[in-house]
Parts: sequence; structure tokens; C-alpha cells
Amino acid sequence: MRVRLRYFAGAREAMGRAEETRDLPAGTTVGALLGQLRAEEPRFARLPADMMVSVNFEYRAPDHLLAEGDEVAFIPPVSGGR
Amino acid sequence: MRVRLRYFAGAREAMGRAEETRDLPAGTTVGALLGQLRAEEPRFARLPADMMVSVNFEYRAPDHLLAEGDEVAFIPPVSGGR
Amino acid sequence: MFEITREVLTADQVAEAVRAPDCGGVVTFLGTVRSPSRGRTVLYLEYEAYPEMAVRKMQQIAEEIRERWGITRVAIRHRVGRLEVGEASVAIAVAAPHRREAFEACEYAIARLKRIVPVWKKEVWADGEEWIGWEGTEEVQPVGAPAARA
Amino acid sequence: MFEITREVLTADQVAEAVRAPDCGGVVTFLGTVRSPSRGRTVLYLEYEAYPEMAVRKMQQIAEEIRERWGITRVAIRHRVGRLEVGEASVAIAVAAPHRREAFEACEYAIARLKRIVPVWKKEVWADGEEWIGWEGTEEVQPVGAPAARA
Repeated sequence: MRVRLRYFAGAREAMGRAEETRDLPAGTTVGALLGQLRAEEPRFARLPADMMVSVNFEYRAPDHLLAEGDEVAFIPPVSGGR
Repeated sequence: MRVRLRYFAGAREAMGRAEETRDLPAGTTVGALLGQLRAEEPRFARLPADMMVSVNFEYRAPDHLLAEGDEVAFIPPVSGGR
Repeated sequence: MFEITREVLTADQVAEAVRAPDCGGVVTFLGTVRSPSRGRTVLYLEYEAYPEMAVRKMQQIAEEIRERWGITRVAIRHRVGRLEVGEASVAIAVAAPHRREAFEACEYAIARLKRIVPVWKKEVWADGEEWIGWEGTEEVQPVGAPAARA
Repeated sequence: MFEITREVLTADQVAEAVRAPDCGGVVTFLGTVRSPSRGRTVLYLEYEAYPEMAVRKMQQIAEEIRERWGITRVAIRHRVGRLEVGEASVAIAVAAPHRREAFEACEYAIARLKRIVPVWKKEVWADGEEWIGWEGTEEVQPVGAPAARA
């Protein structure tokens, strides 16, 4: 299945790109995707530990199952003293 | 001594005037002025019990001493659910 | 900015008056004419002020806010004359470095204004009118200063 | 009115969007760019959003306010792009029949926005820049959903 990945703010700058598309095996979870990206890309492994993940615009936990066409975003901590 | 009296809102309508000037003996207090006005004018005696009095734009208690040129205002309860 | 005015009030007027580079938050309150009010359909309202005293009491509220929160950027405007339903009768803005204090001080300002600023409103309905807060009474008791602030 | 925009924000835009005859109070919050920030002089800020998600999260905040206070009149706008010191990055307005609830709900909205709406800012100083809240780290831990709301 194909999923779209999006990076924002510091994550976008660290990754050097705003988005990409990945082919993943059916049954891949958010946590498994994170594990794969960390293994493949040292830059991804250095993203902040308290980064959150959204799937189709909702925050999701690592056990969330991905599906064909999902949009997955990596969301560093949102801005502070506004 | 001469003092200026001012009436607002319901007090103005009940008294039929917005202001007047009075000659008072030296040493007159706010309370004594109230007593005099109540005795002289039944309309004044019927103003609300929780009305407040200001002298020169400050709320004052009945024992406050009036002085030449003072501006005394009778202030019905201010507006509620605004 | 502390004033009694016959002009239309907006949030921007007071917000712009208090904004400052060292203040991260601006809280604005608009009090608007409601209808129905206490179960009756309001046609319009008439506001009346004791303007010289009202402005002094607005300044006093700003001074209380400065003492209590250290906030110096406060604007208060109250409209008088005829107001239609939905129009703003009072506009308050408070700017502060941190938003918690700005919210607290703005809410304090409107609560104090309603207690100490001499402004009255008359509600006008299809079948009558009444000064709000005004209840003429036969009984007369001693008249004094308002209770000290909380 | 829930939006991410590149336009200048004002208090009036959001206040006018929520005003209603049965609401006696409108509380508006403007969050503005501060300088100095954490001890450094700010030249300007760059805001970036995940706009599709940010608008949905603003709508979620309005829904939470409806559940908690029964208030239905909420507007939230967030600006993105380059902002100068003193300009507003976020504008929120809440109208309610009674002012207490309007203050509470407006303060709730900005607190929630800062937790769940995906918007980031980069502070730019004379000698550098930094994404606020962003701290790149060698350590990687499990990534999950934000804590449930209070």
C-alpha cells in the first residue's frame, strides 16, 4: 500500500524535504513505520523524541494501523510562548 | 457655602431636574444634606435606598464634610447585565 | 484611553491602544446589548453616564490593575446615547506579557466597571421602559460608599 | 470561522464573526509577536502550519467548547508566513450570553490551540534562528498521541 509522508518546520528542514511517498506492506503500524524510517535514515532517527504522528489529520499512537492512501505527518512540538 | 447637586438616570427623572445649587451652613455633612433633602422633597425621599453619593467624583460616606464649591451627585445603582 | 463616547465601539480601537512589543497577549471584552433581556424583547437601550466621574473611575480601575498585576496597558471606553440590539456598550482591552494575567485583569476590569463606574441604562420595550438597577422605593436608608473591592 | 491565513489579523474580524443578539459578551484574544523573547532581540518570526490539520483541530476546540460550556460562537484564525514584532499571530473570539463563560472558553481555546494545533514558529535574531519547541536530539523514544485534554 502507498502512504504519503509529510514533514513540517524543524522536521522538514532536518529531512531536507516536505513530503514523500512510500510503499509499505499491508498491516504496517505507525510504530513499525517509525522503526523503518529510523533504521533507514539517520536524519529521521535524530528527530525530537517528543515528536507526534498524525494519520489523516488525527494524532495517532504507535499501534495505529496504516491503510492505503493514508497521509502520515511528523509533527514536532508546536510553538510555545505565543 | 454653595454646593452643586447633580442627579442622573432614574434620579434625574424622579426629581425632574439634572442639577441645582444649594446654600448650606458650613459643617454640613453628606448625611445632613440627605436628611435636609428628604425633609424638603418627598420625591427625594423616594429615591432608592441603595443610592450612593459622590462628592467631587469620589464615593463618600454620610459623615463626609462638605465644602464650598463641592459637586455632590446622587448615584442610583449602576447598570446590571451589561 | 479612558472615555465616554457617543461613537460606535469596536474591539480594534481598544486593542490597538494597548498593544506593545513587550506584551504577548491582548485580551478584549465587548459588552453588547442583548435581546431578549430578562424575558422581554428589547427595542433599544439608552445609556447615560456621569462622564467626569466615569472617566476617573476607569482610571482608578486601571490603577488597581497596575497594583495587582503590574499591568500598565489598559483601555476602557463606554458608549452613551441610544444603542441598538447587538451593539457594544463597553469595550475593554488589556495587554500583558503573559496571557493568564491579561485574561484575569480584563475580567476584573469589567466586573469593577459594573460596580463603580457611574453609567446607567434604560431598556426600552414595545410596551414600556425601565432604568436597570433602578427600583424606586418608599424606604430610605443611610447612603454610603460602595463596599471595598474584593 | 476557522482558518490559516497569510493576512494581517485583527480583533474585529473574529469579534464580528461571533457577535449575536443573544450574546451579551464577546471576549477576544490576540497573541502577538514579542521582543525580546527569552532574552534575545527578535528581528521577525516565520510561522508555518499544517493547514488541513490545523483547521480541523480548531474545529475540534470549538466542539470541545460547545460540549463544556454550551457555547456555539467561536472563531479562530492563525496567521502564517513572516510576522514582524508586535503583529498578531493568532486571533480568537468567543461570544456567550454571560461574560464569565466567554472569558473561560476563550482562555481554554488559546491554551488548547497551543497544545494541539500544528503551527510552528521560527524566531529569527540578528545572529541566528531557531524553531521554538524544536530540540533535535540523539535519543529517540516512542512517538504517540498527545495526553488527553484536562
